[in-house]
Amino acid sequence: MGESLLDVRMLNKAFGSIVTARDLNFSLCRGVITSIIGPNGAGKSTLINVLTGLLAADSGEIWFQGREVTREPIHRRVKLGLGRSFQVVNVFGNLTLFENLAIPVLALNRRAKGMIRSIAHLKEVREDVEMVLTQVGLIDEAYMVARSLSHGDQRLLEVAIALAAKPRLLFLDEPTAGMNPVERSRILETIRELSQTGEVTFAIVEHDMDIVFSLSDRVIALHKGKIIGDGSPDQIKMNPQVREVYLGEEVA
Amino acid sequence: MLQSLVHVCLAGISAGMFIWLVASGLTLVFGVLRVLNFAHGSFYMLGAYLCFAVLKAMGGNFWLGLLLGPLVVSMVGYVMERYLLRLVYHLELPYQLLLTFAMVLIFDDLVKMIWGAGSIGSPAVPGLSGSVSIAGREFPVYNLFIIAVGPLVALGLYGLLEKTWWGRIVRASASDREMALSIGVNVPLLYSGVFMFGAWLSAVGGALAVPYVGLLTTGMGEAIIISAFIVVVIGGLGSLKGAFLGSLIVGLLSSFGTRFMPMLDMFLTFGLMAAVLLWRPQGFFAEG
Amino acid sequence: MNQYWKYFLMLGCLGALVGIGFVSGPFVLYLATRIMILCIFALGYNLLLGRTGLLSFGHAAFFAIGAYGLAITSIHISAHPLLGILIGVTAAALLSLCIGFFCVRHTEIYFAMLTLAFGMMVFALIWNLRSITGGDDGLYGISRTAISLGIVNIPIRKDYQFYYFVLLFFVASVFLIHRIYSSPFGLALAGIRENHIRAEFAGLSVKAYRLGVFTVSGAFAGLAGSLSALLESNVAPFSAHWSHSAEPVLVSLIGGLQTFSGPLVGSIVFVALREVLQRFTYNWMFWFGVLLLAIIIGFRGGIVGSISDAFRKYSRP
Amino acid sequence: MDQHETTRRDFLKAGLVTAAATALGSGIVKPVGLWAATPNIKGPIKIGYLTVLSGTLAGYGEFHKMGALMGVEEINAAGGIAGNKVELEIRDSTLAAPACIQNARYFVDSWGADFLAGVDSSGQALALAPVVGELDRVLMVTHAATEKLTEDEVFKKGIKQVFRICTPTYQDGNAAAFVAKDLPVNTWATINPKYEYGYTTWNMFKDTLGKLKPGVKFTAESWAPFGTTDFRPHINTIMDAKPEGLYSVVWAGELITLVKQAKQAGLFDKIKHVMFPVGAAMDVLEGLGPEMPDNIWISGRYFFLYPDSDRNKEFVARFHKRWNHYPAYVSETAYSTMYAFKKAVEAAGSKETGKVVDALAGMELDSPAGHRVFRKEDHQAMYEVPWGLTKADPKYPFKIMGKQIVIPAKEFFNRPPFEGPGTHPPFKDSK
Repeated sequence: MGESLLDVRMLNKAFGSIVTARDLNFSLCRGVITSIIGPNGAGKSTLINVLTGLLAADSGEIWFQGREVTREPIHRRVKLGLGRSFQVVNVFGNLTLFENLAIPVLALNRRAKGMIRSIAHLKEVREDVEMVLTQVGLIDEAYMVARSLSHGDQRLLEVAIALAAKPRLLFLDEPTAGMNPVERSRILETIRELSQTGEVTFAIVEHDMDIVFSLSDRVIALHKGKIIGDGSPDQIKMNPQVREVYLGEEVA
Repeated sequence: MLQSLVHVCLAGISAGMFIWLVASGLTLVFGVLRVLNFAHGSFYMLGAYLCFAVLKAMGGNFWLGLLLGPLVVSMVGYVMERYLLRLVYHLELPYQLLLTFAMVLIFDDLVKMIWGAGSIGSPAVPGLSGSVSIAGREFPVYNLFIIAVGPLVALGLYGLLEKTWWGRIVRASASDREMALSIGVNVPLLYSGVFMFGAWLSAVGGALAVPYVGLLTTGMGEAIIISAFIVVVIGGLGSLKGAFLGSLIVGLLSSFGTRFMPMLDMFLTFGLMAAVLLWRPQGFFAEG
Repeated sequence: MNQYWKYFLMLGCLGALVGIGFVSGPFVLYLATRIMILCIFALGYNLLLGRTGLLSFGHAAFFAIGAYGLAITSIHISAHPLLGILIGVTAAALLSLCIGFFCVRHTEIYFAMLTLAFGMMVFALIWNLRSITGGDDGLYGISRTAISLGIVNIPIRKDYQFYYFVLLFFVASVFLIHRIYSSPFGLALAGIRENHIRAEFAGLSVKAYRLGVFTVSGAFAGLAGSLSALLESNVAPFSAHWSHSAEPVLVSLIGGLQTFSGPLVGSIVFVALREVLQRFTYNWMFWFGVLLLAIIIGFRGGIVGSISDAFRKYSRP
Repeated sequence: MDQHETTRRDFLKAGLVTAAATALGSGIVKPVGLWAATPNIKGPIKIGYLTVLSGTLAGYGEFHKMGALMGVEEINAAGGIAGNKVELEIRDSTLAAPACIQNARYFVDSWGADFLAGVDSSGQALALAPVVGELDRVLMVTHAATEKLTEDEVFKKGIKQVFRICTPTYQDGNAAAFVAKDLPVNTWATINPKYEYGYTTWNMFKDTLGKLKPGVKFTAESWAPFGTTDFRPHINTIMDAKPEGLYSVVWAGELITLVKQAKQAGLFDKIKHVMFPVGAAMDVLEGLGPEMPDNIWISGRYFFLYPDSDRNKEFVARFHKRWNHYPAYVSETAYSTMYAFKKAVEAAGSKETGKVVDALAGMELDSPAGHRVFRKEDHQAMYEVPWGLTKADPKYPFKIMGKQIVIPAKEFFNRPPFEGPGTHPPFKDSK
């Protein structure tokens, strides 16, 4: 395995009596596409929420690229390179695609903070936005309002917003949910391409086991806030515990 | 000193109960409809004026006025909810506030057109007009009556919401609108009902305030609505228990403030409001 | 093509505004000055309400601080109007920074209530600090002395002179706020309004931006307050009352929250409507309320929003 | 039926009749006497009236309106001012300064008013004074009582366009002290409005009474914010201090509330001497009816049973017939304002502001409230309003003044230059 990007140490999170993370310890490494699986209510989304800062951890530490970020606010984690997408469509509905992507690009660009200069005059911003739009294949719709896109395109835009913030580690929360096969293959292609450049490392929560096993280098299985399996897709397929609580259910 | 303290407390409690009568309806409406109703103070004013009008027309019977006046107001509330508010539930907060604000202007001028602009003196309530001596100082029987009515209204609301089928529906929709819809609650009907009930409560508050304040004026609703807002916020928006205790606190605070820290007055209550919002936005008395 | 029309329209408006100063009677001048001041107040306010989606009931406090800042400067330090305005605006910006620091923790109704509470605390302070603020009498007799710029003195005492003085600030404010709308900062605000969680995950410090826009809009409220103190030659505590904060809300909603020019149109409608209604009826509040209802229900995007929607629909097919 | 509409329509009708009459009359009847010599007065005389017609105190505006309308109707029926018809327009100026200023500017700059009158709140009056100076129109203040208006704005700053026809705070503070000095009271307390009017009158009362009766003590103050509906906490403060006398300039509806709540608390049994400087206002007397206790000292800016002159009796009778109300003090001041304008314009032979100001300064006016003199220096009308003890009278459904004390205006009105010795009462020459 390569160099470690994210380290989680003794992480705990509970809502009343429902435990969603219990003494979790793991690391995510650069260039390794990791999938997090588990039955509904296993704590996958909560784990992403805690790691990216939407929820505060009850205890434990989160380290990102050698820096502790446990108490850092969301936007600072994002700037350090910790990005995410959402399970449900979560875009800036009334803004154009260009503007949707300009927001994260500008957030990173120190010179682009001003109140006076028009965005239209910031050339490097436009180039960055257009690059991401091209990457996800939405360049032709750049000046459409996000709300008017198809569901699948909105999901793509969702990923594009996350990408525009230039993440080192990107959590995708069910990126293919609600997509048709064409859109699905396009987004998987994009993930593979980006992963190969080595700039972005992906961590994916996904229900579709075909995608999980074809895409991932590594799979972490969660159950009731605990890791019950961790390894290559083949190892996980063979893991008796995982089969019992998760795959077992599905097979049955 | 004891006499002084007893009476400062009594004054505070009775002031708090007057606010509670208005704040209870405001809280209920906010809890279920999620609309902060500026015109709630107008219902208070309308309740007072209509009670007075019935009282005049029916030969001076206050109780009849108290019975009929607020009923008319709840009908006004129905019309407002059914034909106006319903059009803006899906809109943003400013639109809802503005709509109720426009209603305040309309109600104020309507009252002026019907009853004239001057303030109207109102008679005392027979049987409750005297005073009793408490700790060596006279205290109005009427205020003792109000001090009793406040908790009774609170108990009544508690019973209604906790022990009846209707109350369970109301609480369910207050906590989750979608869920209420999905289990087949007639939400529009429920909203109308709650709004009418809130308007009725506020009107009762207005009708009951008049014998103590001693007069009716256009614009009497604006003064009380801000106190009620403060109470609703301190209690945690939408919590009736919180609003009841909040009313007591605001009443006592202004009574003690007037007596012992006279220069602070408004600053105290608004300061408390800000403090609660900053440190316990879910309300002073919310669990957890 | 569209762009040219916009410029043409803008030039036309500017020409008309300059023209008003030449041809109008004093009352129209006075009303026009008042409308421009309300525009500055409302445009700044709408950065917060329309652009960022935050409803404040405390902006009257910043308006009042701007006005009192100018009045106190003019009475105790120097009657130079520019110095007064500078101090008024700075004071308003500082106060909104302080109050905003606490308020931006919340959104929606909690934010509205928090700003209401802080605004009314400022009102209570102004009311009670009689030796500084003159209590409920306020400060009066503020004179519009000439602006001395070294060798030249520019008089602003006469109505038309002051009209042009305010016009200058008006045009500058419109220009500035328009730039803010199309700037990165302005886009970030729109993003926060649309989806504040997504905005945070796009790397924006939502609280910092909210505080920023709160301060900017507070400063514009202060500018409007200073100018209004000069116009009316007095300042009274009720300018800090929450009901005065409702004015820019009304104006923005009438004109249209999501449009840049909404507050401009709204201000004209608001002032003119009241003035005209008063000529026909003593019950102007009633009719004003009825018209407000009609606007909320009939023109949901405000006047400007609805018209441009209609225009778009008309021109598309 | 809506009251505004009727009054407005009646007013329009009256206006039309007089307009027709003057139109006809000018053809047939030649102007005679004094007016024949004043050709420089042209067209109608327009009077813009500023008062509050919305909110809690809208009732005051109604009383203003009744007096002003009646004055104009009478004057027009008798041939107008110097043969010119009088036009009156009333605008809701609320209690806030900006509305008042906007309306004043509308009246002068757009409607073409020759005169301005009215103004309810002190803050409005002080804010408006410099504006009428700029607009150069005479403003006759009929209600706002702050002494700063005449002492500072008119006398010190020289805004000579401002006049005041009602009594200022001297009546509430100084005159009250003259009454209080003969009462067997050594400790006084107050429940006063928490704004300038309350602070000023209480300070005046304390200063003047302290000089008139050295050794008298002021033991408690409780300040009630504008719009107070529950005076119980304030009453507690006062009753804890156990003073012998209570002084309160709380006014209008709030005074009704205060009296009712004080009565319930037994305050009038414990404190025998109570003074309400604005207690003789008609809205208070009528609003309280028999509930006003007996033997309370009350006063106002005018009381409809004083003076016992034919002029006053006729005025009250006509007013009652016209409006089915007894005239409130603002009705009298509004009514007399119309006559003050008439007299001044006819004396000046012009409606030009400068000339009217000269005519008004020092002018004497015989009015229902008695003989008024507009003091030259500060343009304040000097006239007497009695202080009296409340008592029931079978002729009226409310309490009236029984025993009355009238203090001559020159004994208790502050005198120019308003600073230094000999400018504040008591004065050496008056004993």
